[in-house]
Amino acid sequence: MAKQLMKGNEAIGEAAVQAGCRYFFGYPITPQNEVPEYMSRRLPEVGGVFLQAESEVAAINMVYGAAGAGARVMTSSSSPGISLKQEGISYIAGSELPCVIINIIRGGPGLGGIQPAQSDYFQATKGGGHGDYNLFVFAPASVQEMVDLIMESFDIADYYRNPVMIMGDGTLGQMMEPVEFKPVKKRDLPPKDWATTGCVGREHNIINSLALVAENLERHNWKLQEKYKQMKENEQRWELYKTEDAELVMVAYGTTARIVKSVVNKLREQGIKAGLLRPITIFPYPEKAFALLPDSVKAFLTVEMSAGQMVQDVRLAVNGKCPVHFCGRTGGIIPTPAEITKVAMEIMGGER
Amino acid sequence: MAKQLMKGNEAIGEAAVQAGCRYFFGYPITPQNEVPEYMSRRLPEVGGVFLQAESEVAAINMVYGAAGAGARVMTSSSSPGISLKQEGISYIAGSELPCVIINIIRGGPGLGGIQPAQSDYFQATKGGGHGDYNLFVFAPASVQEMVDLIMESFDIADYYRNPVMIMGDGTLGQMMEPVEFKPVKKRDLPPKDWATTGCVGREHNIINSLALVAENLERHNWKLQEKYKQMKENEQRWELYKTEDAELVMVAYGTTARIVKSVVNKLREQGIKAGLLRPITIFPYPEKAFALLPDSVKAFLTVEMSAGQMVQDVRLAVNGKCPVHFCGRTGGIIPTPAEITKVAMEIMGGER
Amino acid sequence: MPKVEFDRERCKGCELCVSVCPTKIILMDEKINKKGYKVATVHEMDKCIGCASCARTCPDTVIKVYK
Amino acid sequence: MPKVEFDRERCKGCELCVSVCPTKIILMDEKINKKGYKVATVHEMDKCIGCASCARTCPDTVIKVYK
Amino acid sequence: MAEMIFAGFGGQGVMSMGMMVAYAGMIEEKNVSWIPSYGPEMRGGTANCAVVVTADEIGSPIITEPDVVVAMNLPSMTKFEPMLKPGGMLIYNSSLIEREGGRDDITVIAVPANDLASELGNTRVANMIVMGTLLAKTKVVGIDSIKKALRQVLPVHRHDLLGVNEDAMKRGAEYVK
Amino acid sequence: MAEMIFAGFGGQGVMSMGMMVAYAGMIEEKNVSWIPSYGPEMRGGTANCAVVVTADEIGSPIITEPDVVVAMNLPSMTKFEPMLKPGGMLIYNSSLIEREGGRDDITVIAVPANDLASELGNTRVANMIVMGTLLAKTKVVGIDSIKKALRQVLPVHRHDLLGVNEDAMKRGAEYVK
Amino acid sequence: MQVVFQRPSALSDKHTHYCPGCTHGIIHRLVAEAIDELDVREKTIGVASVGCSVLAYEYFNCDMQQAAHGRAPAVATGIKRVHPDKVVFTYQGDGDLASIGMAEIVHAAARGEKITTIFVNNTIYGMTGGQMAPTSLVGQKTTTSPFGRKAEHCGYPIKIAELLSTLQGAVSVARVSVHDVPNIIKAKKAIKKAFEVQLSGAGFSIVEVLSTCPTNWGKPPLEALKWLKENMIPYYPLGEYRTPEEVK
Amino acid sequence: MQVVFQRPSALSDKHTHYCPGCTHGIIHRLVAEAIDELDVREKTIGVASVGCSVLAYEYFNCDMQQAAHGRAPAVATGIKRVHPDKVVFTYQGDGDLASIGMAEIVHAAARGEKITTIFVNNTIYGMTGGQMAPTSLVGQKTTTSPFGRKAEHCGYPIKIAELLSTLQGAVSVARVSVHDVPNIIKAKKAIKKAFEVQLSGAGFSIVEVLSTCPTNWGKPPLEALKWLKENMIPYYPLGEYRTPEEVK
Ligand SMILES: Cc1ncc(C[n+]2csc(CCOP(=O)(O)OP(=O)(O)O)c2C)c(N)n1
Ligand SMILES: Cc1ncc(C[n+]2csc(CCOP(=O)(O)OP(=O)(O)O)c2C)c(N)n1
Ligand code: SF4
Ligand code: SF4
Ligand code: SF4
Ligand code: SF4
Ligand code: SF4
Ligand code: SF4
Ligand SMILES: [Mg+2]
Ligand SMILES: [Mg+2]
Repeated sequence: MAKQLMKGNEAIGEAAVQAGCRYFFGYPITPQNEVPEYMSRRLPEVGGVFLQAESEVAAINMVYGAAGAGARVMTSSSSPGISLKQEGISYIAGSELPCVIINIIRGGPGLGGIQPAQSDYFQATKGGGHGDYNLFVFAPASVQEMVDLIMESFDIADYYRNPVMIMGDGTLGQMMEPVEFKPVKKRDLPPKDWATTGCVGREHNIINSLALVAENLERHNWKLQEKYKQMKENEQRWELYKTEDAELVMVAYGTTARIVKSVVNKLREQGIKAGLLRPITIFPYPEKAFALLPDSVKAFLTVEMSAGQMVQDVRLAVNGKCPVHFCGRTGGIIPTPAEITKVAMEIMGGER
Repeated sequence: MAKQLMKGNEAIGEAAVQAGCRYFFGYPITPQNEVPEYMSRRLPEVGGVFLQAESEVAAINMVYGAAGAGARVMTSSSSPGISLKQEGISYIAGSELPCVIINIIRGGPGLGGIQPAQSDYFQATKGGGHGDYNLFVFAPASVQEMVDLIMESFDIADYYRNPVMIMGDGTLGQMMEPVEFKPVKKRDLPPKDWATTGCVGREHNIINSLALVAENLERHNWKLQEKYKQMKENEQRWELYKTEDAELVMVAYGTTARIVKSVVNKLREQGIKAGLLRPITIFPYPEKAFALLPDSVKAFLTVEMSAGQMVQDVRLAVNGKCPVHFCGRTGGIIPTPAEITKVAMEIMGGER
Repeated sequence: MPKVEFDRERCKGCELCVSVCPTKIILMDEKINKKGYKVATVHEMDKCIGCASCARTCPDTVIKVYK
Repeated sequence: MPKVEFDRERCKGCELCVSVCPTKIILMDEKINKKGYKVATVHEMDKCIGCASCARTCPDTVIKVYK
Repeated sequence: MAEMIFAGFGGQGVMSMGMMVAYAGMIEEKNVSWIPSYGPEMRGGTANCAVVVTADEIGSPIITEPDVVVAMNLPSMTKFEPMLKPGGMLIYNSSLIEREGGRDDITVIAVPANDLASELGNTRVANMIVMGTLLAKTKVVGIDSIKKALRQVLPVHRHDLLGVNEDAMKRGAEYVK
Repeated sequence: MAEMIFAGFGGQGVMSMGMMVAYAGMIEEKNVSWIPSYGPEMRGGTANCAVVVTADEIGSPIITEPDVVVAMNLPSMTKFEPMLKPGGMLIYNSSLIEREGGRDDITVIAVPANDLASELGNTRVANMIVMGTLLAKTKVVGIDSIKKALRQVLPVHRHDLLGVNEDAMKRGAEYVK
Repeated sequence: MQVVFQRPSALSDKHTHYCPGCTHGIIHRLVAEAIDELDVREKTIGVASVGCSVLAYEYFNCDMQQAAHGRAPAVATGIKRVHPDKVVFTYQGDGDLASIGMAEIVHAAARGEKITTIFVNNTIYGMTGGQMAPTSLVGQKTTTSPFGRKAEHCGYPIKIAELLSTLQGAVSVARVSVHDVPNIIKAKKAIKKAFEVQLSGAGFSIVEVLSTCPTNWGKPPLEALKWLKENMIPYYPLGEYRTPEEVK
Repeated sequence: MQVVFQRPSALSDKHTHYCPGCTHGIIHRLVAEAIDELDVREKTIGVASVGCSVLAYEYFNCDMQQAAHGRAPAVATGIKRVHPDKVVFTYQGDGDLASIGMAEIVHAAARGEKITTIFVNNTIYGMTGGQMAPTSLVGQKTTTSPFGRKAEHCGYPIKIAELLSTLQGAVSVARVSVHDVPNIIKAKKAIKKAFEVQLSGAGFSIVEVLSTCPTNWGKPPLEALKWLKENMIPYYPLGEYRTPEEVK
């Protein structure tokens, strides 16, 4: 298929439809409104259902119901709305239901603002809801990558029976870039024989996260943990850019990573051997990538549109081997190449 | 005042009342129901108001309103209910409103179970809601300590204009122990001249977390971060137990810490130099305590009623200096002294 | 002849069936079941008219009615 | 004599006031204000009857009425 | 130091039994803790609580190897007898439990609590019968402290029941003399 | 590589101007990106978008030092002129902006867009006037590509407007010849 | 000899965890009977809510989902939109439906969602130990209204059937009781009819069933039935509030 | 010469961010006039909701709190319980109140919370760019009902005044419009009365105000007023639905 110029949010919708998503439940919130709007036009065309829920809480619980009924289903929101969905997300994870959740992050906390941010990293990766669970979380850096990852996400969700979150930011959602919808390699998926589809000729199926006997709940939890372990083993993804001889490795994801890429080139022009480690999955966190870095690395610099969240995962991965620095902007401000370059130069030049 | 035998949940209520809390908005959920029940009897006696909200979402927003109106106010819930409050908590933190939030944790994820757990650690300390914010989080280990910390919490909340969370687990909420209500040292508190009390003879006050201009929202965020930095500098609390010559430092908080304390003694009987580092604040995390540990320390063992959450903060604090091990039970199971002892022996005996 | 059958171990001794039996033939047995409840039982089965009032009222589907 | 005063910079050129003026004396000025809107204005002020219909309808409290 | 578990059907008064022991311990200025199981057995089913009474600081209030188990019904005995510390004591309600086999490294005491209570004309005091037995056999707390505790636990308008309760304890103690 | 910012009042058509340039770039098989500001200025106020068109891979789609700024009103010029790369180009709508002072290390082009549009009898094509100027002065994309882009951006039932739009571009180009 | 009454096949043979004499058990059976009579067990998907009936997923012998507290109507909506040809019902308590779940039930009704709701109103939070519900009667003592519910402090009990009847999409709304055999029979009819309405595709149907909570009311089961009859029915009048004819 | 009409003192002199001709501005002024006339500005605490009126906290010149989307009634409840002697109001849109905030408004009304709600019904989500609201009319095109709202798919628009009127605690319920001068005058009276009801301590009061959204309806301001009059009023009849007398 030819390339199309598409808004990130609309590309999300189209990618989902092409991946077989036929149900969308959502609630408007800036800066992701084009996702539900696109779905409201597009899903009827393919015999699917778009329903605007009365709230984010209702939306995520509709997703629970539809996913439990065996459908490919998606919801989308932005920061405050994702916070409201936390109970439902914990239920979906606990009941092992596959679905795709989009968070087009805006500045927080509270009502905050509507400019792009990455300050929901902790919420997405450490579990904003209660209990021990994890989402599978992708953090694309371009509209094209977002499309590719979403098309894969539905398979991943079904494969692991786990919710997949796509973490974008306002910029990714609002920007237009040319995109192509290429079919993705399909995984071997188990049949959804657990879904509530009517118990014709079989025992009744139950979708549930309750286990009143602690021993049973623990068993269930270890099973979930085992699944997360498998994800860590098999699904870590990242991009390494000019790290072969790097002395300073910058770590950044999403929109920020694109800015950092320009910074890497700028720094190299100035004789500083900089490289970029760009996590594509943020859960599972690409720890393996750190093991691939050369011995030349003297320091890390994490750049985020937050007050410092992913930097903790970088520190955990580096485990004290080098200093890990941080440079972040918050509240909807996108860090400029100039300021990042300055911080990087200070690190490489001075004692800092 | 003489000691009284009191259930943890009721002691929470009484401590709050004695600390000047006059408003409580909550919604029933096991295992914390005795908190609202106690408040419904007790608050009218002191001219306060108990109101059962229609939901946890409503409850936290009533807390927002009351806190914004200048009152000392508390809410209480357990894991799924706390998840529902995440948007509201982010608003409260963003609007810098003082209040006290109790989470008597039960097993998750989803509906999970009603047995004690510590699996909401990430949610409490890394921000379960959206945006960059932090709660001040206490993790008491006994009913008496819970009472003492709650009495202080209202002052801390007012001092920093920040929500304070008390993280307990089902055991702490349900158990009875003798308690004494001792007046706490009062802090010098600024007047609440920002509260919405009617604008007689002054400009109108506004309680708000919105800042549409990104520059303003960022400024606000750095201000919040500065506050969290101050908490880190001034408020870290912990208990060290037999760590002076310890080779194995076990790290545990809350109910688990009490079990680990017995384990320390058991291990010492068997010739293993074990000690306990018990965080009392989990945000700010007591990193300073790690600096106080002797050089004799060869390994850490984190024990939690979770699949491994605080262990990340331990790793961050240790920063690669020694191995950090983990031993956890989930879903409502309380780890037994015997199994912890076994893990500890393995660590100290073998290559593990 | 109508007849009722009680599944002893399901019974929780609530006595609702007792109250609705038009012939007043349901009694509570003094011996408790495994759950610890006294259970409902009928001694004069021949008086049963098979009206199923007891079964309709029983919250625990203890009672099966034959006619 | 009744009179109305327009706060030019508040006006958004919505023309609601124009539609309600019983004497039809409100017109839209071709010159835009700083916000980029054409603004409402009255030329034949002597025809104003001070009814305040315009002010009551104006969503932007642009208009002050004297009598 | 005494670590005790009280268990039985909901309604048999095991929770208040444990609570009274904890109160009494506090009256004797010991350190005490009481933890209910508030498990899935909430509706009907069984209930139990864990009580620690000790002169020392209480480490873990959670009991994994009790010194004493009081079992008021069969499921409770089945569940908790195996946990008893070697040399520990099992007191069971022989009115409802037929004991066959079981451990031999513990002291086992049978009390027909319901029968003795019926004899006293009040089946609801079966728990206080067992309380009497417990106090007679273990001395974790003194009988006077329990009597004081009773006065605190019972609301004032129920103090007319103090007598029957004390009688029941006496009967439970006598039975094992 | 061209990094451009288009800015003006909401309603002046700056967003679609940027979008058309991006489309045209794509038609020319260049890499392109378009980012709207979707800021607090949503209701009324000003709007702007950032467009990158380049033969190379796009690093950061966020523009901090534009090569070209198109300013349709005063607030836009005030905001974006200072960001221009030294040697960059400012095209401004002189019908609405009275420029006094400003940078001298940039190329400055004044187009009385509203006036020229009025002359053409359609004030709504002021943006296409400026588009003509832009294409004449920078060649970021070819005029033919823009014409194709127009056909894609405008819904079919609006294709009757193609003519006026093309005329407007011509006028804008001529004006600065 | 023939069996004239036995457990319906849509009810599993699991022993329920309900307290002795709790009418949740009766209502379960009535729902199962309706499913049996309409012969839709194999195409029914039920949604259990959070409340004493949380384990309903084990008791109903059809496909089941367990929903978060108050969200059963949203979950049911998700299911029904995926399987418009299936029968979808929710089983919810008064805390679940009338308190935390108010938005979800109103919107499911307003949307005319083609699902059936069994609403068990026992004027209290049974599961969590007897706290006040939005349906608790004025004066009723609960663990969070220890001095009796005061209207001045927390308003008047909400009449769900009446409230939902203002919505055009709620095509079938009835209130019934299970305090005696004749009413049990009527309740069964109403429940069956609600399912029939769903099968007809007309819209949302709900049956509010007045129920007891002997445990938290502190009353023996029989007295509880009496209390229901004497106190609840006068405030919550029984009857059909909306029927499909009416809306056509 | 005397000033006979000017900006009320309860309105700050900030320029609003509303679109040209949006009637939010009129409604703001009416609320401020009522506050002025009752002379309660210094004892009034307003709650701004999330919607186009989110910045109301800058426009009303009294103490203000900004509430999370839909939760204004809960926030107002928190305030009122702390300051029972103050005047507390919420200002909410139809997405805010009738969609996400349904539970909070119903419960505030049911509790008879002594607050006043100004409910601005413009049948659309203005702030977020024109999505369907629960109050969007059947057939109405919005960005999420691009082919027009279909009742079969998402039900019938919710009539909030009628719905809340079933609650005993909602002592004063009215629906008004601001599409012409006579109606603006009536709307003002209703708003003032709602505040008076609050001052009397009788219970919850709400005024539903039919309002326009020229931008998202895609209509010039004047046409928008006409559309309101011709399409909204027939479905949303104006009038007093409950008055304090009635409830006594
Ligand atoms: C989000 C959330 N809040 C609260 C609870 C606790 N909870 C469980 S059941 C229940 C109330 C149930 O009452 P009702 O719906 O009336 O059902 P009943 O038990 O009376 O049948 C509550 C509040 C929960 N599980 N989840
Ligand atoms: C939790 C949450 N969900 C969604 C939003 C996005 N949002 C902002 S305003 C709005 C709708 C406003 O519509 P309405 O209440 O009708 O007000 P109007 O703008 O029409 O005046 C929405 C959905 C939000 N800010 N927070
Ligand atoms: S069937 Fe009728 S007569 Fe027979 S036992 Fe039951 S209620 Fe009594
Ligand atoms: S109604 Fe059922 S459970 Fe109750 S006593 Fe009778 S048989 Fe037993
Ligand atoms: S006051 Fe009346 S007459 Fe005068 S301008 Fe206004 S509307 Fe026209
Ligand atoms: S109504 Fe007000 S804003 Fe609109 S044109 Fe008239 S003066 Fe200007
Ligand atoms: S607590 Fe009440 S509602 Fe729940 S099972 Fe027991 S009697 Fe029934
Ligand atoms: S979007 Fe609509 S409601 Fe919002 S300010 Fe503009 S016209 Fe008014
Ligand atoms: Mg109930
Ligand atoms: Mg609206």
